[in-house]
Amino acid sequence: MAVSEAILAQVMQAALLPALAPLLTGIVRKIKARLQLRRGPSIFQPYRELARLLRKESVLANNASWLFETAPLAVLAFTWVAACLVPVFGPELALGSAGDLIALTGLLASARFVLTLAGLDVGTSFGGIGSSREVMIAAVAEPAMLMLIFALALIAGSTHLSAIAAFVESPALGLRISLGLGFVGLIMVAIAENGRIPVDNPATHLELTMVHEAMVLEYSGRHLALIELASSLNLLLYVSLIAVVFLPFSANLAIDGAPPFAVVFALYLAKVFGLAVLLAFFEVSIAKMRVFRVPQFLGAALMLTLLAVLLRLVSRSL
Amino acid sequence: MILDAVLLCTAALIFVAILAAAVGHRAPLTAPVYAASAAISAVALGFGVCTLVTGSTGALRLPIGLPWLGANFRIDALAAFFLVVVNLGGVAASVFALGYGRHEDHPRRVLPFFPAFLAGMNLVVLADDAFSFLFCWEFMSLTSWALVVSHDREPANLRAGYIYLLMAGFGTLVLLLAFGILAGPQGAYDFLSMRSQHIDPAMAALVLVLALIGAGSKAGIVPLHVWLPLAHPAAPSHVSALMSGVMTKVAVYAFVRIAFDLVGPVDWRLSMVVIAVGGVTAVLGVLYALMEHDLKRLLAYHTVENIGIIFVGLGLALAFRADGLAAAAALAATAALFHVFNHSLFKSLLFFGSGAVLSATGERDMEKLGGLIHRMPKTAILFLIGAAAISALPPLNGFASEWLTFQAVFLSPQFPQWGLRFLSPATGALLALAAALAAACFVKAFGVTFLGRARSDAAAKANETDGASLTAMTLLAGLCVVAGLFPGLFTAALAPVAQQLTAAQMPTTAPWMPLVPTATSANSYGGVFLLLLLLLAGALIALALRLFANAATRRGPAWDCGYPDPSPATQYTAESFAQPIRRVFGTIAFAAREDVFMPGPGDLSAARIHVRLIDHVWEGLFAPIALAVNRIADAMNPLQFLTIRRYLMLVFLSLVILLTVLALWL
Amino acid sequence: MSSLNFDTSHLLAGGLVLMSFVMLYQDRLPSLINTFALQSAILALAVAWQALVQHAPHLLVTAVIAAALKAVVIPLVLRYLVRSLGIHRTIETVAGIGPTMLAGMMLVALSMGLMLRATATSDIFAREDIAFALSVVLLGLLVMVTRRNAVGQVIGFMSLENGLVLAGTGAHGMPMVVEISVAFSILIAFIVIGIFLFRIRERFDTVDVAALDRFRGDRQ
Amino acid sequence: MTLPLDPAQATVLIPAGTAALLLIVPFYRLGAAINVFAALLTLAAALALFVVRPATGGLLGVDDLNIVFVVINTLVGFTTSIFSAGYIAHEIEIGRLTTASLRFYHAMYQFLMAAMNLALLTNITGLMWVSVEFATLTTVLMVSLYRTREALEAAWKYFILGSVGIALALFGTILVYMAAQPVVGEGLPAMTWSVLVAHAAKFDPALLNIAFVFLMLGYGTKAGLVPLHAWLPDAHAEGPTPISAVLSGLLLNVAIYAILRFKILLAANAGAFAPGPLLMTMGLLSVLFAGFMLYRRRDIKRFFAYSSIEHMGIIAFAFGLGGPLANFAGLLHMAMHSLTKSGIFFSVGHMTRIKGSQRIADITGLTSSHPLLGWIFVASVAAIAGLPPFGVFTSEFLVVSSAFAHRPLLAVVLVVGLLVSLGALVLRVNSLAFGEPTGSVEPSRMTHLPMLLHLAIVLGAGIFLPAAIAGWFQHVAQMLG
Repeated sequence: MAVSEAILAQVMQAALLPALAPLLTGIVRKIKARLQLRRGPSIFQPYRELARLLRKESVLANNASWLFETAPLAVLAFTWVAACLVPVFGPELALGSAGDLIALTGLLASARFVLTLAGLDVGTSFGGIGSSREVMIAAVAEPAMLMLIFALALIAGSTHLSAIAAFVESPALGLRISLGLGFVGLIMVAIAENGRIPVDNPATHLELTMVHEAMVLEYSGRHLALIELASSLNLLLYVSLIAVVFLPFSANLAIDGAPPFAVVFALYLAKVFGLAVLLAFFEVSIAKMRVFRVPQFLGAALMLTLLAVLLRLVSRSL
Repeated sequence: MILDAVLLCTAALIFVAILAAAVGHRAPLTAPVYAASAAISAVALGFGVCTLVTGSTGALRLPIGLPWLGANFRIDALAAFFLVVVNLGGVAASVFALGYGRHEDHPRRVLPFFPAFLAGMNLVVLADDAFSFLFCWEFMSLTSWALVVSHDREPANLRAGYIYLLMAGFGTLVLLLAFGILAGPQGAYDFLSMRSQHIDPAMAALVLVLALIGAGSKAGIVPLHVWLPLAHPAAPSHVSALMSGVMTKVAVYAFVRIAFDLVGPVDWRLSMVVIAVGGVTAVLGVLYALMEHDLKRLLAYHTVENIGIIFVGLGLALAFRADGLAAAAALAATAALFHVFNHSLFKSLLFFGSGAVLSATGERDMEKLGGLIHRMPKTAILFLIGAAAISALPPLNGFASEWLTFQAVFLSPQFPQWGLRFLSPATGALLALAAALAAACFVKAFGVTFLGRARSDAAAKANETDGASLTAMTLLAGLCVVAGLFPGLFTAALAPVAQQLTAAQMPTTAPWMPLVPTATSANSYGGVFLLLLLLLAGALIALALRLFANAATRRGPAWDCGYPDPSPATQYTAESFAQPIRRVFGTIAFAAREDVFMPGPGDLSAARIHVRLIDHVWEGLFAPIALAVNRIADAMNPLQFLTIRRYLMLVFLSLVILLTVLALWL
Repeated sequence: MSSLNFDTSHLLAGGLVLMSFVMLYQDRLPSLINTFALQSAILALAVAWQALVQHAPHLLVTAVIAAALKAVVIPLVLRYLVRSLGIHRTIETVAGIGPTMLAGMMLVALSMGLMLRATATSDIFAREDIAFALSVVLLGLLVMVTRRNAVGQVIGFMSLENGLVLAGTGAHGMPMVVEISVAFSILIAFIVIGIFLFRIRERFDTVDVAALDRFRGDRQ
Repeated sequence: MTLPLDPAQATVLIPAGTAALLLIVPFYRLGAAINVFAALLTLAAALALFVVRPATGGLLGVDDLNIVFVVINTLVGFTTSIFSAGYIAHEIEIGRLTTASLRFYHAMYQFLMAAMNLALLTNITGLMWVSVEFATLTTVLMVSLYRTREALEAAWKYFILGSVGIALALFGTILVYMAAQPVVGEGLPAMTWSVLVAHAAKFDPALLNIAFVFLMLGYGTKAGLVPLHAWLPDAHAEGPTPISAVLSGLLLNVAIYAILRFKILLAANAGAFAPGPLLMTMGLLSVLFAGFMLYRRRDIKRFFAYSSIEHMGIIAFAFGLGGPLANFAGLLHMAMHSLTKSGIFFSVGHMTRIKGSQRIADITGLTSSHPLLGWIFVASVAAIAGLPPFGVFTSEFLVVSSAFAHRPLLAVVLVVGLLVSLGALVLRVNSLAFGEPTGSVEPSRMTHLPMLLHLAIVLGAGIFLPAAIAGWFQHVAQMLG
């Protein structure tokens, strides 16, 4: 693909992902509602909420520091840049060389770092609960994520998303048990990192259960809007990550050389929708677990990914 | 030429020390001494940098020390790099101390030893024979010990100094044994002949293990780390920064010098030992740090974690080198050394920050701090940079070096040996765990210390620290950012070192271009790109807000789900912040137990929670030794109080026994 | 002639060893002192004989010292001490007489076995003398470590020294024997004075742990 | 140049004459002054040995081995005499001593010097034995100087054990003569070092072996090697501090020196057994034993006495190990130890007189109350613990590293011993030099010069070892085999 197209793809993606993110959230909510035999709000409800929040004035606690004020912007920025690194529209990306999967994980970690600090800034007990639980979950989730990256790197021979995407699209890839394990592991990590059921419930404000919501409890107005956008963007990021790495079908409909952009885009939307349905099913069919069972949940993810790595090593050395 | 100049610098430092000791009681020398140390270290730093750049080497033999051996000094790429690390830390610490040292109430206990300590570290890096090396090594330990016990009125510091000096002596003797093997029966103590002679693999293995133990005991690898969290905080903060940020690196230098330079090729199995030790050290170190609520001890424990990361890198380098994978070895070695540099930056920065907090509030206990971001904004932001860097967050330097280490781990499929193939990914997982926990640890450190509401009057009344301290911290913070944005610059500077250690080097790119681990790899990381993207994104978001959002902001009481509580005691403390992680990991690592006392209905007494942690290393390794020594001492003591006749009996018996031996032997 | 020389010196040296055994046998102070005096007298004879045989007149000085000081003066002084300090007449021995004698036998066997083989090359007089001397030395030590009584130990030491003098004179033409024996006599004089000076009554090993608590300053 | 008497004789005769003189000098201040002056003269004579080395032969002989130790001996004798002047003056003030006993003390001091110098310089085995015996007698008298029950107790213990040791040494000396006599003929030559070493190869090895056992135990008792050490701690603890300094610094050296002399004989004789194992065993025993005994000591002088035992052990181990490196290290360690340890006893003297107690528990926080004294003490203990930049580090470095090259296991044992004693030393330094000062804080009126001098020399030797001294040591190391 020519450089110009790469840049184009990059810009398109940078613009489209934040625009689509609330939609995904809305879709998931809608499907969940339907599965629970409710009509549920329209899939565009998240956009309305964002608009409402932006209209409102923002209330800050008296002792909130500059860090508390700037945190939402930083979080969104980190998430956005991370999202830009996922090659959703074909393997080539202009910014590909800026960072690989590890950098992506690092950027998300930075976002979390800032957010957890913000949770502690006002000095309320809820912020503390949220932050401490969040870092605990991250402490288990990140190794799993890294093991997954490692498995992918072993298969594709690179930690670079473009390279991985290119490799999984190439016919050279046969059926790999490691990939299957990695797929499950990534889903579990994604659930944890986005605070979905069973790890966390984005729709509750019940003290004992909430993690993410407790951190952002003190936010309001435009700040809250940014954070909401960031979290839905985070969800979209993981979904498209799964889509790119594990659902590589775009290559098959390559008519001549590269598939036309529209087709790729439609295909991408289809994948995302499918995954949204999957997520909704999963969430309605399972109950939230106690906070201190989360490490076991993620530990299982870590084990799966580690197993993927080891099997990969074996199969390579055979 | 350069070597002579650097040696002159150390001589000047020693002279300053003597001067401070000689006339210290007449005039307050705080400012002059630290200014002089800063200047001299700056000069030495310059020489180190230009040696590293020009790649020149030099050797020198002074007619002191052992007459037939002399004191050999040599500067090569490796030495030059560590010279840079040492003197950079020296400059920063001296500048910081220009301000911080004024709060010292017994300056005469600190001033003479500080320059001597700097000189000692410089000399260790330059020494080129076993005698001078250990001489300077132990001199370094001795001076730092004097600094550790400088506040000798607190018994805790004395205990810390006691354990520290014992461990230092232990390490020195172990290294001495290693050098004894290397030197051989003829006592060829100079490194040159050590390199040239080839010892058999078994002996080489023994040397490597001894080096790991000896140097590791000073660097603080588990389980030899026990002295470190005691000694580092006991010293004045600028010295803590030097000990934690720089002296541990000198220990790393010792290991590198022996393992890569002197013993020659070593078996890959040994590299597995190094890697495993490094991984365990990393995770345990950060777990220890998470359990701490004394700010300086937390930092000291966290040094253990970074040492672990460094040793993982070094172990990988050894393994790759043993298997003849030069490029990969170069990558691993560069990663480790780059992390050495980075850690010396942000660990010094963080210790300076804790020192600033300490001098502003008189508190090291985080549970009595809080809200300092309002009182000490500059210190807060500098400390935040350090915290983010040490938590390996892009686009700062900690992430760059950990990224390289991970890249080295990802090359492990190239290993022909099964053990290494399985060990490396597992270690990678350990490193990831350590990184995540480190982030948690510094969210706690920064959040509890600087955010929230003040937990004590001292914290509420704290004032921003002085200019000199801020200058030093700003210098280091700036370097952290630069090293994060342009890692290529530093990996390029490390190329000669990697060449010397592994006979290969990383592909060098233009400093602003993304970093590429190996020539064949497609991976890359461009810190500066990421920063630009972040700035762009931030600007766009800010613009969007300006255009579409309601800019009005109202201040009010915290909402806190409708039940705001004015008392600072309701905030999350350091203990409680670490509680989930303690629940998850502590039960294995520390046999952590929480005893909760909940008063019954109608009982008005307060509920209590009592947390008990067990340091398995101390309980399992060091306490028994101390116990054994005491037992033996008790058992032997009666021999002091025998009767003369019994003593005569001893003489008589030994005579008879010896004669009998002779009679049978003749 | 030489056989006569040899037999005589052999006889005298053997006499010394015999006396040492008698000392081991003694369990009362006065008789112990007498035995020592007798041993010293025999020593004087042996030294004198050596002086005759080796044509070394200076050895006579040693002989005279031995005879005068150790055979006469010191025994008298010791008697006086025993009386004036009211020291018990009986001697506490660590082990019984029987085992001590047995140990003595072993020591003699040891020294003979050692010396006679070691000095196979040197001349016959020296061999005999040195072997006997060693046994006397060892027996003297044995007396020292088996007697709990101060005077008993002192006498053990002095008989040890008799053995040394015998060895010194036995070694042909050894210079400075006189000086050495004088120096040694001073040493012994000191010891005897020491008993008196330091008021050491029953034994000089009353050092028990309880006492240390009081004054050794190293236990409290 | 023709002197009335050559430096060697002067080194022996000056103190001997002074001793006689001092016996009749009534005023203790004058006595002290004469004492210092004579010691200075002796030192000058000893230093003159560097310039004019008298021909070996006759009663006295100077060679590379003893020249250094004579100089150290006279030097420490000189500094100690300075120290003892101030110390004794104070003892008079508080009435622990009478002027009469002082007269005696000074005379004995010089007499002791004469005896030790003779022991070092003489060329005759018998004469060496006589002088060692007289040294023993004098020190016994000086240990019992205070007439307290403890002092008498210690003196008596020292006396009895010392006498037995002396006796054994004499027997060994006679045996050596008997071994030599068939080869070099009767008379004085068979007792002369130079002759003995020349003909040692032809001696009867069996006799030499037995002789060495006796000499080892005899002089080893004087050197305080375990298990012959019993007299040493108490003698150090109960005598006057200057005498403790002389005992630790000099007399132990003389004993080791005697053993070395005979070791050279054995080394020169092919048939004789190697004394190495014996020396190493006793050495390691001493190191370990002393190391553990240090922990329970409450009396500061007894504490450092045990540390002396430990260092004698290190020295014995080094010589037992043999080889040029280890022997060199042993010789260096002897020199360094005597300087450092006597310096430590000086500072201990300062402390005990300031605090009026010898108990470690009664002395704390010296660096706060008496900075100069305190830091000198800390530095001296660092030196004795074998930390750079002091000379002991050099010797311990050589001992351990060469030991590990030859006998790894023994080296490990030695390292353990060193660590154990290091632990004890640091523990005590912590309580003595740091923390809150207790007790009297009056400034010390005695001079710090002797301590500083010793420390300076040890420091200098640690950094720069003059080639000449190193050369002598290396030559002797060769002879020691």
